[in-house]
Amino acid sequence: MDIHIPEEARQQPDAAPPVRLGVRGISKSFGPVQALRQVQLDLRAGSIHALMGENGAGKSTLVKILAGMHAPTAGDLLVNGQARRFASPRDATAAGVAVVHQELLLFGELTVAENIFSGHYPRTRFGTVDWSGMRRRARALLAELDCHDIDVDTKVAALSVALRQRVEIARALNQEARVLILDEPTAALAERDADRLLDVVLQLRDRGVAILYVSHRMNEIFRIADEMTVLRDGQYVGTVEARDTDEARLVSMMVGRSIDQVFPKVEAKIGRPVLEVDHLCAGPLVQGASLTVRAGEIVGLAGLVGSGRTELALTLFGITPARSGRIRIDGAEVRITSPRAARDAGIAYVPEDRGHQGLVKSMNIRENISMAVLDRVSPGGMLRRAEEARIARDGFDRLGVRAAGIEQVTGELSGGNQQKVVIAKWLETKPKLLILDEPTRGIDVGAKSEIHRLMGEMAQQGLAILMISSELPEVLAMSDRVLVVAEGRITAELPRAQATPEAVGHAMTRRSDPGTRTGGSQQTGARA
Amino acid sequence: AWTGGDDQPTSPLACDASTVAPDAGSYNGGTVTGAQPSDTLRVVDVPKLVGIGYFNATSAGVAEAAAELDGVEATTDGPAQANIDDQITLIDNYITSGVGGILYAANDPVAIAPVLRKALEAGIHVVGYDSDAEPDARQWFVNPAQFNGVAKTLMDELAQQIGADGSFAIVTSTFTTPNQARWIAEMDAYQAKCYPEMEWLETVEAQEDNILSFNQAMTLINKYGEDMDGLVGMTSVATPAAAEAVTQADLCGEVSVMGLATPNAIRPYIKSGCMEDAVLWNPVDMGYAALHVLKAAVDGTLEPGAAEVEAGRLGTLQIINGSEVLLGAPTVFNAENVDDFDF
Amino acid sequence: MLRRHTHEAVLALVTLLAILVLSLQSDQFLSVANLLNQGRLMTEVALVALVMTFVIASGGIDLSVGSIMGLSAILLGTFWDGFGLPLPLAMLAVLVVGTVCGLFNGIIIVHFGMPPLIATLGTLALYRGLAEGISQARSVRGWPEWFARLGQGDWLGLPVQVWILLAALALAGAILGFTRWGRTVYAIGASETAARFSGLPVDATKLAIYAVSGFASALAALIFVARVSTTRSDMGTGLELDVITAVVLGGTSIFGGRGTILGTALGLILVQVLENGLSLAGVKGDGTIVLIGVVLIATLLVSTLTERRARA
Amino acid sequence: MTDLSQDAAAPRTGPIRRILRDYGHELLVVAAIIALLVVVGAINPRFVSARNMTSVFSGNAYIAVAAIGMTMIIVTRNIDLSVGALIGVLATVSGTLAVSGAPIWVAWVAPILCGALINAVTGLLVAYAGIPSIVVTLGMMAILQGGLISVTGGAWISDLPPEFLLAKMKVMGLPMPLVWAVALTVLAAAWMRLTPYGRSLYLIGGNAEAARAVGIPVRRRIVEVFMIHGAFAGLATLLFATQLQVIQSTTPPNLELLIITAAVIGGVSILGGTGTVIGASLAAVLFAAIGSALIFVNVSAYWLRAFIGVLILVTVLFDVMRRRRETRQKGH
Ligand SMILES: Nc1ncnc2c1ncn2[C@@H]1O[C@H](COP(=O)(O)OP(=O)(O)OP(=O)(O)O)[C@@H](O)[C@H]1O
Ligand SMILES: Nc1ncnc2c1ncn2[C@@H]1O[C@H](COP(=O)(O)OP(=O)(O)OP(=O)(O)O)[C@@H](O)[C@H]1O
Ligand SMILES: [Mg+2]
Ligand SMILES: [Mg+2]
Repeated sequence: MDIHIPEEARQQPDAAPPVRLGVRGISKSFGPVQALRQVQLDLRAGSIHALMGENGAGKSTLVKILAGMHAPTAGDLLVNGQARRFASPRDATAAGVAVVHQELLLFGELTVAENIFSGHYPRTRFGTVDWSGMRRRARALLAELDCHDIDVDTKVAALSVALRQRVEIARALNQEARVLILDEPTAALAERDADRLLDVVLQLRDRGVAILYVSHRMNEIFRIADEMTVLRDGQYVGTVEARDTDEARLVSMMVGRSIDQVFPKVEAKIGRPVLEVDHLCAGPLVQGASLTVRAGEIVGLAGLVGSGRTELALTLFGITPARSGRIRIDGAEVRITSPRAARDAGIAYVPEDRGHQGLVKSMNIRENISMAVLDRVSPGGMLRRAEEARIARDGFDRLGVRAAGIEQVTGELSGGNQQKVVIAKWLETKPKLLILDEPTRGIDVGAKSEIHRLMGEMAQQGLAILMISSELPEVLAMSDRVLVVAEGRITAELPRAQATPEAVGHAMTRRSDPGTRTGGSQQTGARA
Repeated sequence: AWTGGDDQPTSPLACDASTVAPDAGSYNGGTVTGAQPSDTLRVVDVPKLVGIGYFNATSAGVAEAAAELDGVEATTDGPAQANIDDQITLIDNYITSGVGGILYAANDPVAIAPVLRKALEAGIHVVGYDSDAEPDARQWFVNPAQFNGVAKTLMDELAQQIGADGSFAIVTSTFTTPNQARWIAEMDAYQAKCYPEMEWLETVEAQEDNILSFNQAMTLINKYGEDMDGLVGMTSVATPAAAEAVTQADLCGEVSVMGLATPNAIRPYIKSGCMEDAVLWNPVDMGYAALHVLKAAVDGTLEPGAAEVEAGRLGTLQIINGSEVLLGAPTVFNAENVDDFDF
Repeated sequence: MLRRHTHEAVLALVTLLAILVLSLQSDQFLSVANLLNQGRLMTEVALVALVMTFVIASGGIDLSVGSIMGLSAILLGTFWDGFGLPLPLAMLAVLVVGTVCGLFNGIIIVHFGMPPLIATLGTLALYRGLAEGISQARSVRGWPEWFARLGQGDWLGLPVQVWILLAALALAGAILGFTRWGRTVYAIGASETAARFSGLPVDATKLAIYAVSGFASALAALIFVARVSTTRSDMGTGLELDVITAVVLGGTSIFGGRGTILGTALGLILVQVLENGLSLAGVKGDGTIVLIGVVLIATLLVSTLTERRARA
Repeated sequence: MTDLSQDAAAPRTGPIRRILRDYGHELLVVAAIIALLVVVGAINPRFVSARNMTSVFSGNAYIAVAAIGMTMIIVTRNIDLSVGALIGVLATVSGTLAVSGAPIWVAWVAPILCGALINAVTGLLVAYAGIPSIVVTLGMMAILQGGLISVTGGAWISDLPPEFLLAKMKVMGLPMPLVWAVALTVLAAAWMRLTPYGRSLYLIGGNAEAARAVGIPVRRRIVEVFMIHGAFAGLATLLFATQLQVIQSTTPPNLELLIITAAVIGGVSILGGTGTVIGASLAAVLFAAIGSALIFVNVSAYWLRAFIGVLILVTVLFDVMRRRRETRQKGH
């Protein structure tokens, strides 16, 4: 791999590894919000340090400080033992720090190759940008990441989230980093892809890179981390060695109490079919899907990234109306041509991209929760503020959103709380069918189990739930029935009892027929 | 072919030099009500737009007359672009501020009328110059030259240069500019009557923009080549630009340039021999006369029905068509006299 | 409240200050007659600016308003004088055409996905070109007395068009501030995708906004023709810049999602006060233009910095 | 990524597809110019005569040069409405110096420097005060336009020394404006394509936050781009103001719209992040060709603007469709 490895790191594999980057008493406030208080940790060469904490604990804020994007209000950074100030990301890069941010920072209109080398272009003899060299090296770098299906000349805007994630990682790897920081790099990845990324991270560790790894996925953390630091509400809680701790201890450090991590699935009475879909076709990725979801039932939709689950949901929700096929709600056929029509038919959709699709981030909680039922709170067109506030408060309380109040701007909320606002918004429409697309992506353990509990409650009240998730354990734990999607078709239907990881995993990768193979991978490789 | 003239009736003059004495007519201007006499007469001069040589010259004439007359203060303030609404708003504000007199050159004869009537009702004296408004919306109008007179002068000069069977094209400002449209209509009529063999190739628009005028003239030259004998500019911007185009195309002497222009702008081309002459009244005199007429109206020395008016160094000016003060015949600038003028 | 409306507060202060200073320069400035007259003069720009607030708050822009105004003026003449329609019918037809022009903008923006700035840059040229082509430089004059009153007369002591303006102001303020359509406009401006995913009628709302913008331009054309009693194909040239100046001065974010009718009204008043007051104080037109430019930048500077300080 | 693709070779875009994608818009404009030349040339051969071609290619050269700077501005997701007024001011500055007896090179360099300086103010207000560029430049437009008339009183500058008139000079038999426009376009295009600095403009326009994250000093660079744009406005002024013997103290109305339209028809996305200066220059040529062609084929000038409007809409529509197809082919 094209990564520069510091000489000393290789020479002393067994000695106490040197501290590459030290964090000493870092604090950061945004106006009245105190995001970090007196945080400290050490990143050592050849070691993986996990950073843990609930949503909004301040992990990304710390990452941004280490990246030079935010200036800390107080505290020091030590680079190889010397106190340094990162006035800009350039300083951080110069100090050998490379970062994969949580919110992908890519250039949609530019090619994959240029994205990977943006900011530090390879030069020709004349000092100009070496385009062909850049494309060659980009290809090599992606190959190192076991990522053979990205055309380095496509625009990043045409890639799926998972592939974009990979471009971002490739960019960080290419920077000859001594310190690599990854902020929830696997949040958008399916297990298989996440595994591959973890292998790469381990490889880098073995080559002496100091790594800071942020994730909500416990299994990953225990697989790779050497030590963990926990933050809670911006406070430094402590640092522990991986071999001295276990999940329960870590969770209680994070939330300040011990909780049941996986909410046991409650049994709900399964009733008549709410949604019946027959041979639905839309776009290239929904090719004759048929399925049924019943009242009180949670149906899990499993599949590889890019298999067409989201597209199926978007079709049911009217964003990409169906080309052919039939949709029935409560036995009556409906034509869904827009999200509005879907809502009126009783379908609610909690999208996977909450920042762009789920919320109007500059608006407050009240305005977001009432958004899908605006006509109800404005008979005759005039908004009834009191009614709106009442509805918003209901939803706010019911989902236990943690925020200053319903007037807080949603962009300021942590991921989990944002997700709750989106769910509250859609529950307000009193839907018959709730589609949840990656409902717990990037969400901390506490919030996750709360969302799982809510799903169980809603099912008990007779709601039909279709859940898309790339986290197999989540699918298996929550679903009454698992449907497996591959290349736009439902390839398997497994009742709860038969839905084992092996069975589902097998169905996910089963090839429908050899002819569609390359087509399928290309579709994943480049999509709007 | 559509030449860019307006569709109002024309009255071409005789082809020879015989002149008909213009008709004095009976007064058809408006009347001021409730004018307050005051020690100093504050006058605002509102040209079509500021920033072009022509209206700089009229404004200089106004200033000259103001210096000469006792108790008159005059300022020039006009829109940055020839925009009817800006001009109206400007005049409206001056009415409120209580000026004693308004001089204007209208961007649109009808659009400007309501605000001018309002001025008359507010006791403000109103005199137009260069481009008129509806007669009842002002007292007097200083007419630089009658439309048919300008048309005759231009066509006669042109015919003399390119021959009575020559062909020519015209560069004008816009087809909506009233004066230009009127001149073109009169030229068309006069040409049909006196030079039926001449060929009017086409008329193009070029705003009051000298680069555009230059480009349009160049394109006409390229399009017609040797088939075009003359280029006529209908604005003081277009004529020098046309001369420049002919110069750059190395066609001096082959394509004659004619038109309305200020002497300063065409001096280099007359000197280089690329242009023989251009026609214009003296805009300085026009501004000068306008303020004198206004002052006379204020002082009561110019009453409706008068046949002539005193205008300082210009002497006595004739009144025609009821309420128009005739500045005189247009001047032809050529190699002999071009150095005598500076505007 | 104040935190959410910093800009309006700053703007109100600037306006008051301007009024104070200018009233010291000229005694006619604060006279009732002058103020009413200013109301008359600002009506056309104001009508279009009210709707432009919706357009910009929804994240769009409409550069074609001036051209629609010109085309509407010309068509009024054509329908009435050329086709011999009764004037009320011709007026109605013009309002329909203006709305259709706006709707056309909306369609190419919504259904063909053209950026509003470019789409309306294109129709700016197109509609003006149609006005010029149809008019062939001819003006229609001689409007009946009752029609002229629309632009020049008074009703109950106020200029007729000021009544229309006040009604439009109340309506626009109520819709943007208190109805679900107003909320939809803000949501679209803040995040069109999220608005769509929330089941809001995004496309229909955008189409309606542009259509109403065309309607307002046509209405402004009727009033303008009545005021100046003639039609010209160059009517409304540069209107878009005056309108956008007032709207952004009023605090509407050019990126969408933010803006109030109150702000736009203050922006309109400030510009009009400056134009009129400075002129009365003896400042020439070009000096006034400079000052308006300075005030535009300075006001936004102060309000941006104030907000930034409040947040920090 | 998946088992499906592990062994598949990485998909590649062929060089021709790549050129079509990167320069598709420019090729479209070239095609439009050629089509126009062929059609109008067939109707009236004089249209394609050497002299008319010289006019077409050099008559709008100043717009091409100004559109280069405008393209850079738009690429960074900004806009400049004040460029027309700026050119007017710079022309007066340059002309005043030329007739005042200053050395000619001073009269030539001054507008370039002044343009950069004036735009530095705009850039500072945009980058550091955070006021949207459309608002700042709307204000600057008023200030420059009104200020110019206030200061000059509307007087024209005449009696320009002949050696000042750059646009009338020739280099190896070619008119200076043409040479400048081509040279500046090629230089600017190479700079934007081949230097990290040039690429940074695309990064800023594509995603300012990400650009900062990869170490680009975004604010400072925006000020610099405005200054570069101002310098190009100064260069455009030199071609614009030296074509004739006089300098008008007002700017042609709507010059800024013409320049922005050239940049847009040339393919720069108003949403930032894409577009090349070559397209903008070609679009300026296309305008000149259309203006000329209309006279040659006797289209009434009344319909000229309607025609340009349709042209803008059709070009952009074409572009929108092309982009849509491009992404759809890739699977959507
Ligand atoms: N630019 C900002 N302005 C104001 N507050 C901010 C800003 N960025 C972060 N915050 C606040 O700082 C706190 C920490 O946020 P941060 O993004 O670091 O959380 P996190 O630990 O990364 O959470 P998650 O697991 O959801 O990613 C939150 O309360 C957030 O609202
Ligand atoms: N028609 C559409 N409109 C808007 N966004 C879309 C549309 N189709 C897909 N997307 C978005 O594009 C991205 C494509 O990602 P992709 O579908 O490959 O990954 P995924 O969602 O993890 O996989 P899956 O399709 O199996 O759910 C998703 O984020 C999806 O929200
Ligand atoms: Mg985070
Ligand atoms: Mg998905």
